[in-house]
Amino acid sequence: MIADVASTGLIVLGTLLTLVAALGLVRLPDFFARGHAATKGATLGLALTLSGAAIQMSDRGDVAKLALAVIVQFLTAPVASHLLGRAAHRTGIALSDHTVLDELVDEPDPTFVAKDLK
Amino acid sequence: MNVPGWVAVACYFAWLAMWGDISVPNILSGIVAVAVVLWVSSALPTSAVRHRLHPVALARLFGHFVRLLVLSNWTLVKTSLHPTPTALRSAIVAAPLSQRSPLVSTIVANFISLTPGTLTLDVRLDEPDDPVLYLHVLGFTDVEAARADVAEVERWVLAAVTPRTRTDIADGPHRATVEGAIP
Amino acid sequence: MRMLLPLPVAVPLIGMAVSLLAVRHRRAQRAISSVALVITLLASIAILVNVTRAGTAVTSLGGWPADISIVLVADRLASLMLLLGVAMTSLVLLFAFGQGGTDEASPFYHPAYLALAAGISLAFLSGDLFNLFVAFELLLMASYVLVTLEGNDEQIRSGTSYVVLNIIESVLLLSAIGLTFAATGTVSMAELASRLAELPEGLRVGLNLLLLLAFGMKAAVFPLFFWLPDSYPTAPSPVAAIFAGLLTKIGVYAMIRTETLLFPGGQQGLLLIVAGFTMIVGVLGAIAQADMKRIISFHIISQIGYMVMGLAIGGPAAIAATVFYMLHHIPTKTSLFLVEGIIERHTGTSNLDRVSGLLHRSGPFALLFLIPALSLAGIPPFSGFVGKFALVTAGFEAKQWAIVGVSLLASLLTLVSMTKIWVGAFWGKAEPAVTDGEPVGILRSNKLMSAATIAVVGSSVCIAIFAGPLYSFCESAARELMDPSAYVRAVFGR
Amino acid sequence: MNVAPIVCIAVSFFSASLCIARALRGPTVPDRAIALDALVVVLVNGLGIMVARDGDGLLVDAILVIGLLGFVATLAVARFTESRGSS
Amino acid sequence: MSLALSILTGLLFASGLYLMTHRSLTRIIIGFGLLGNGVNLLLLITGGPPGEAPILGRTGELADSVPQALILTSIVIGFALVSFMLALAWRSWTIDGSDDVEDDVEDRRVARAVRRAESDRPDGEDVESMDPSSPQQSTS
Amino acid sequence: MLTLVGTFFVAAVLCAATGARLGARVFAFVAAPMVATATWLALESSGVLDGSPVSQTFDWVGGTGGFALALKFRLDGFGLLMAALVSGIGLLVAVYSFSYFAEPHEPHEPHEPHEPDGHLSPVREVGSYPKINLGVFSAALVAFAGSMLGLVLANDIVTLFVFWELTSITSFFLIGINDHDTAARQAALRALLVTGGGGLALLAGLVMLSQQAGTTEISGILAAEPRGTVVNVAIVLVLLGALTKSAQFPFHFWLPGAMKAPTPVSAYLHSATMVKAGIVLIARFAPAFASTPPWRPIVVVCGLASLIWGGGRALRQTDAKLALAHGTVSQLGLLVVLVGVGIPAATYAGIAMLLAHALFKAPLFLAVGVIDHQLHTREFSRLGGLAKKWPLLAAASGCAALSMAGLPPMLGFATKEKALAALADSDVSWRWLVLGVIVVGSAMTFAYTARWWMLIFGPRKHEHVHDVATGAKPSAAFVLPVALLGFASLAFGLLSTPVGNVVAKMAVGLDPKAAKKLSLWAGVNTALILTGVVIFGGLAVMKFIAVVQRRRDVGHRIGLSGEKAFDRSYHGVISGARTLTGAVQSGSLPTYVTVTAGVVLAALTAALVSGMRPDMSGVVLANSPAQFVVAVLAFGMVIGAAVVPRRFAAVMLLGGVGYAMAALFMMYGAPDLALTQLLVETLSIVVFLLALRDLPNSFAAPRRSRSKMLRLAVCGAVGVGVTMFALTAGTQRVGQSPTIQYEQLSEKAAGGRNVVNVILVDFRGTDTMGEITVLALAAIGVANLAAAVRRSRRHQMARPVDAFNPPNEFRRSSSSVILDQVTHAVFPVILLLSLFLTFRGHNAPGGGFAGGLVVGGGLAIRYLAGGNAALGRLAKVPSTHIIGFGLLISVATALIPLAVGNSFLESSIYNLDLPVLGELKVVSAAFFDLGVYVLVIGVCLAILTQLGDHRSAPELTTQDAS
Ligand code: NA
Ligand code: NA
Repeated sequence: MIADVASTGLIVLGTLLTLVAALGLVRLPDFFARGHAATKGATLGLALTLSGAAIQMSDRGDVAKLALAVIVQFLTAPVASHLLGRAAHRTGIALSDHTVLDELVDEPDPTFVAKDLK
Repeated sequence: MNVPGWVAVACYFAWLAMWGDISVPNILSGIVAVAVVLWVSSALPTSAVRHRLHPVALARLFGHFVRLLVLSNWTLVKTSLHPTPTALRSAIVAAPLSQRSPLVSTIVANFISLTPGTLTLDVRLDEPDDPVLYLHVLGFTDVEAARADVAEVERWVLAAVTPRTRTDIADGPHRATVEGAIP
Repeated sequence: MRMLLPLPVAVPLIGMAVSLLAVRHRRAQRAISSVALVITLLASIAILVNVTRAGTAVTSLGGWPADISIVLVADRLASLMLLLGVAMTSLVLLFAFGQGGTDEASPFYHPAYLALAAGISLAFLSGDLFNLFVAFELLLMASYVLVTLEGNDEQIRSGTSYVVLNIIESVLLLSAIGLTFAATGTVSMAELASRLAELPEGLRVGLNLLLLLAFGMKAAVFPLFFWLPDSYPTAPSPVAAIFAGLLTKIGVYAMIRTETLLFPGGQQGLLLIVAGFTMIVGVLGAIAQADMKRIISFHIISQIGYMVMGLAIGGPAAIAATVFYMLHHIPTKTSLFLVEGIIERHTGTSNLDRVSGLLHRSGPFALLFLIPALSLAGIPPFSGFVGKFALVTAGFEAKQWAIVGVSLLASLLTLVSMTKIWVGAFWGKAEPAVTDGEPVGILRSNKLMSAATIAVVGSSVCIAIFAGPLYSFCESAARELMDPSAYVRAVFGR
Repeated sequence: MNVAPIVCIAVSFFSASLCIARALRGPTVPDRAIALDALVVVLVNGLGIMVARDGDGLLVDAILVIGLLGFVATLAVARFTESRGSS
Repeated sequence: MSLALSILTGLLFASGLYLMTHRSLTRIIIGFGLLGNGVNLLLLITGGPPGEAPILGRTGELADSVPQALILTSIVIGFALVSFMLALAWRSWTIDGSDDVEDDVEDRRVARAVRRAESDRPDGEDVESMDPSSPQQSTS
Repeated sequence: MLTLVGTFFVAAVLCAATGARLGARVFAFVAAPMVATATWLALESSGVLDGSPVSQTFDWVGGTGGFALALKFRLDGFGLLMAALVSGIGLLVAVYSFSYFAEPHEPHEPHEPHEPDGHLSPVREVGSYPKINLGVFSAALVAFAGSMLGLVLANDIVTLFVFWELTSITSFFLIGINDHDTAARQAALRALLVTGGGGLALLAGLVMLSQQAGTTEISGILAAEPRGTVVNVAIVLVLLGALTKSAQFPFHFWLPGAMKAPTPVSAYLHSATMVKAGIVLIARFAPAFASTPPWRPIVVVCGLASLIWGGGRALRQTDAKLALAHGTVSQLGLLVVLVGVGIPAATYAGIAMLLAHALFKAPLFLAVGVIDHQLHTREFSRLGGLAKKWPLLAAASGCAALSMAGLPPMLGFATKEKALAALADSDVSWRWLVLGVIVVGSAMTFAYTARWWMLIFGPRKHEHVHDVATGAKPSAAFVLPVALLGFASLAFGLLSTPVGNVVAKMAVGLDPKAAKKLSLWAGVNTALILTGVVIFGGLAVMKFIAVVQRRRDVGHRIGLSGEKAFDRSYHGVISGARTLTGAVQSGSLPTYVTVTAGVVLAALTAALVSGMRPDMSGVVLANSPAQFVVAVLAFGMVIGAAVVPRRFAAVMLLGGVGYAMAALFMMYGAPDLALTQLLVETLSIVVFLLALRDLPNSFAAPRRSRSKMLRLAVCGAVGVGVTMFALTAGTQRVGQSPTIQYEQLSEKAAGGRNVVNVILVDFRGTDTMGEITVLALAAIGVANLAAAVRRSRRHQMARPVDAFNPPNEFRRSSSSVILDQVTHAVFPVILLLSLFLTFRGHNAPGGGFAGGLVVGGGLAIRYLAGGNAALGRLAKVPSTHIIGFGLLISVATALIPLAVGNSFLESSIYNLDLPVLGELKVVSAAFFDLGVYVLVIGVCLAILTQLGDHRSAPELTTQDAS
């Protein structure tokens, strides 16, 4: 019973966090800000939901697989945002008006021409 | 096989975990499967840098991680639901690193991405430049604070995962092939 | 037969696998292809002999009961087509060896060719509608690789059209099969024979039309033939030859199965119209061309019209005529493409404006063109005459005056376009001039190519000579086709 | 107890539609890519809810597979966007 | 039968086919991707009602396993076709810097010959040109 | 008889084979079968003439199912006459040809460049004929003779048609034998198409007649005398065949053109034999069918028109051979009227005249050939005075000419008398009109014959004629055939009574009432008076010939009209074909796809019209709310993918649709599908981006948007139709799916709990075998195209090659430390998972496909991390070997059961009781799945390495074409 409650709580929390991530995706002003939302919210949200699910599982293998899935999510989510962010920066995607500082200098490339990236 | 032993052990447990029970066929097939997997993986290029793990420091690192992850999500909830100009104030900061170990830097980078208000954009370890981590800061206040955050995380990680080869600024990973060459 | 029936499918696939392992050794690949096809050929002969002696042969794959597994069914039509298909594939391979360039252009010629052979065999033998789809995909995918074998500008452009249109055809076929399963709960053709009849009229018509549409596209009937004349001419000659001889006939074969087994007599009126337009539009297309490959490519369409005509007329006589027409058309058409391949190799072009006077280079070679050309035009005493005469007779018997008139007109127009090739390429001053020294006899310059071509032309001639026994075989095949219950009995043993 | 999963799934659908909205709106390739990445996460989240509801291990494999490979698409977009930007 | 999925199937067919009527090979391939999904969905929804996964030992009404097997085959074949067509598009791009499918050269020649004949020879009584080997017939 | 006909074709093969070596001696092979035939005819003649025909049947296609083809021959009196003509004249022509082609005229430059020829130039170059290919020529000639023999002996519609068409074909080669001559080629083509087309009409007519009569035997058809509308149509068709073959107005135009052929051909085919085929047919059919409505009007009008037109044209010719050719048209017209009118006496006269015509026309042609051969001209203006120079030739020609003009004591006279008398004595009402025309025609015949002989042999009119002086005297052997035939006209004329009796026995074969008599002197009767009128008229024509010739050449214009009409229709067909083909085969893929979609729409509409209606009681809005929501989301993404004008965006939206599909599969109870779909979709996105990475992001603006609405409408309608169809088919199932049996058998008999997987590797394993082969083919297709790209790169290093910049080859900074590290961590897990899924698949979702695709995903990650370099040694393994190995495992697993007497793909379950492991169940189908796993890995590796980083991709080609 406690397990059920804990499980449900975790799942509800996780689902709400993914909702927050999705909201951030829509509401935040530039790509990088959205990246924050997608990476952090989605990762923790998923971790919580899967943990909630793991509580419900009777099969040890399933629990192990869910745990593995959470670990993998922690490993891969930041990679995705890192690569997308770097690509976005390199291809000259506009930063929001709230941006006050940009210390990242992409390597000078004389042939660089930003293609249409939309 | 150019694979650290703990990787093999991890793989073996992963195999058993997938099947979900520890039976004789699974135990035996696990040996074969892990051998095959590591053999195939060893056909791929791997890093030459070896590391030593410190369990206690690892646990502490994990604690920091969970704490900051929850915190970061709380910040995110606030920002997403109520995006004020202050919360949206952004910057891209170059934070210097103190070592060139790819593994350590990766852990730092992922940590940074999941902690409040920061997102790793790039890590550059190549010589001759100094190693540096670029991060995007949401809810930006000042540059030094951001750099300090990165330095702190790097300290935690280095305590848990120590490169066995010299990977400091003076000596890059590409030359570091001799084990235990830390001065 | 349990042993024999899977071999024409499995042996080329084994060959393909080994050929892929030998991808860097062309001679080994040649040996593998030869061995695989010879074994396949022997198996096909054995199957035909068995079927002729003991009637329809069936094996259910996997050893499961026939109603839940895929069955291979060799009735007379299937085993005849199988043997023809494998024989042509083998002879054309010989031609390709002689021509050289084709398997030198890509190490994937042999694997793809063997896959094509397996697909063709499976398409003829399969007694399962979905498996037939898989067979189609198999041979189509192999054909995609083969039409773009050299990857040059021309092949890519025409290959793209070919691929796109055939993919649409595949989607249609799969949809039709899916809907058939939805309506009947089975994809076994024997099972379908009874279940489809229970369906309400509208649904049955819809399924019938969709299947005919998909197979008709494969067979290149009007108005779905666009892909053919644009793609075959750019393919390497040995590839084009096997496509021309076989692939469209597989579509016709499937149409025959649809109209005899699944929906007996389903859409004859429609098919009659389609047949007429296919004949005329195809042959007019041929007349409009200035390139030999394109002329004979358009002829394929026109001749498909004849086969559809027999199917549309229906009844044992017309079906027998169609089967015989297919039997005649496969080697005859193949040989024309092979002849064209020799011309192209010898002169470097297939354009009628640039080639002429071949008769003066080699009389026997001219004969190699003339026999299949006249045969396709329905000139006696060649095999095409027998086929056309049988169709015309059946048409008259069924009082289908219009289609007979159209078919005779198409015949005359075929003669027009064949004489166009003859006059353009074989008569006149020998051009282009042979550049390197002595004018070598066309046939002597490449013995392997010539031998293959002669063998194919020879088989076409043999069909005329042995038209008697062959035709009675076709009549037996047609009688089998007209009796779907026999098919069902053979499959289920009840 | 039965309400929670249904509500969660409904919320997940709302999240998914938000992701799809971003994917449709863009405006840049990375924007769409991150939206798609998030969509995959929402999908896995939904699977997690279903797993918990049914106590059924059938979907766990799918979760692991998507977890391992779901970011491949994002990865690919990122790499190719970068390569195009710098030609 | 699910009406929503039936309509989605129709939409996949319509949009897939529509994209395939374009010149750009990329669009064609995307169209085929949609069409392929449409066929798979068609097979799924018409093949039987939803149910439990057809794995023995599970409770409840199992879904029909046959359409699933057929769809699985179809998915894999679709992947094969998409891969090959993408390679075609790539090759096409390396030839002329575009993935557009150009009109067939010979077909255009025939069509041009018609137009030229109409303008050149108002009253075609040219006995010579009955001979196919004469240059009159050439359509270059 | 078949053997006899066959010998001609054997001779043809010999001729073709040896013609080049033997030269003119090859005509021995032509002569041999003629001699054989003549001998055989002589042996058979007495019996046949006594009224017992010889028959022979050879079954070609047996008649078990109703359809039969037989070669049936019958030698009756009429056949005897025709066969005698074919072989007799053939023999003489062969002898003649030997001299014609061999004698003095060796080509100056043997087989060297062929100068453009001057059509019918007044003076030809010496030796232009000897350049022709004697092998082909003699082969065609003897093959023609055999065909003609078969034709005249045919007693079956098939037999008749076979030889009918063969004579057309062989004639085509003979007319076009001088194929460097454009005019000759055209003439050959015209002749072939006119007679060949007529042949097809004949075929249709004959088949219709035979079906009405219930027999294919000609004698049977004639005996049955069927009547009715079908028969009337058939008769028109048959006559069309006959009149085209016999060059009757309005199809006469091919015959003068056929004079492009060497003279022996003109003499043999185009006067004595082939053109008589139509006469033969009309003669055979007239007794039975002359009373049908269409017969007489057609036969009489065409015959008389030809008679007059031919005569008029002959008078105007300046070329001796053409004059004869036009004369042939004219005389054939008369023959058509006589044998076709259906009056026994006229039939008799016609047959006699047929003999007479063969006897006088052939020598006249041959004589022209001699002159042409010796003097290199046939122009009247350059000839004259040859009577003194070559008196034998002049005398023989004179006899033939007299016969042609219908003067006594020649056979021509007797037969013409008989003809006039037959018509005059008949009781048909329009006989005088016909007779009048015949008289006019005969007068013209008289005139042109006289003119012909006088201009050649008579006194010279032009003093500048020097050619005559230079010509060498023809050899005796050369003139012999002319003389024999010419004097035969005289001899037969003198012996006209006995000859007439023989002819009577021959005519009985056609019509028992046609047994009449022939004589030089039948007393003063109408016919004799008419002959007088003819002679007088002829002289008058000669008198005023100059006047006639000065007038506008109406005949020429009329005559040309047929040719023009033919050429016009030929051009019409060609340009029509081009217009049609240009419109239908537009070459535009969008058009093709739209048309195809239109046809699909038509099919769906037809189904709806014939009552396809869904049973809406079984339809719900959605199976679950979740399904509905996913469907709506997918809907949005589909629309997005279809309209978004950017490549990457479209690809990503397509991916989104794919994921939605996976979700739908999952909800529907298809976890295997969902898993596979997810993996495939993921890999597809990678492949999409790999292939399209260099293409501009925006699609090019559509070139023409006029058709956009149409295309949208058609495709949209198809979508609606598919929805309707799905609802109908999905709600009206009539049978049961075998899934129930599968569920029962899956674990018990096949050893697996995952029914879908068991179906894939066992129940329907053949599908899977085909499908993995398709996958393998796709991979090698990709590799093949990649090799083509590499080849072209190496050759032309221009744009867009320079612009090409694969992701892993640019600056080092593009590599990512983070990605590298994560990849290292994740990859082994991916491999383990793949093995797990593969082996677990028989019992739970997974299997070889899913496993292999998981590895593919892992490889993609590694590839994306660092290109082929990151694949390390794996990228060096030829992926084709992996594919081949996988395929080998699968197919071998399927084949092995055959060796132990089981079925293909039959799987076995081994329950092993091993010491440590305990009880272990091994299903042989697992090996099949293992093969699938290996193959799929190879395919993914191939696509990644070949499509991705093509510069460092392993070279799979044995050698690159350079
Ligand atoms: Na030419
Ligand atoms: Na292109």
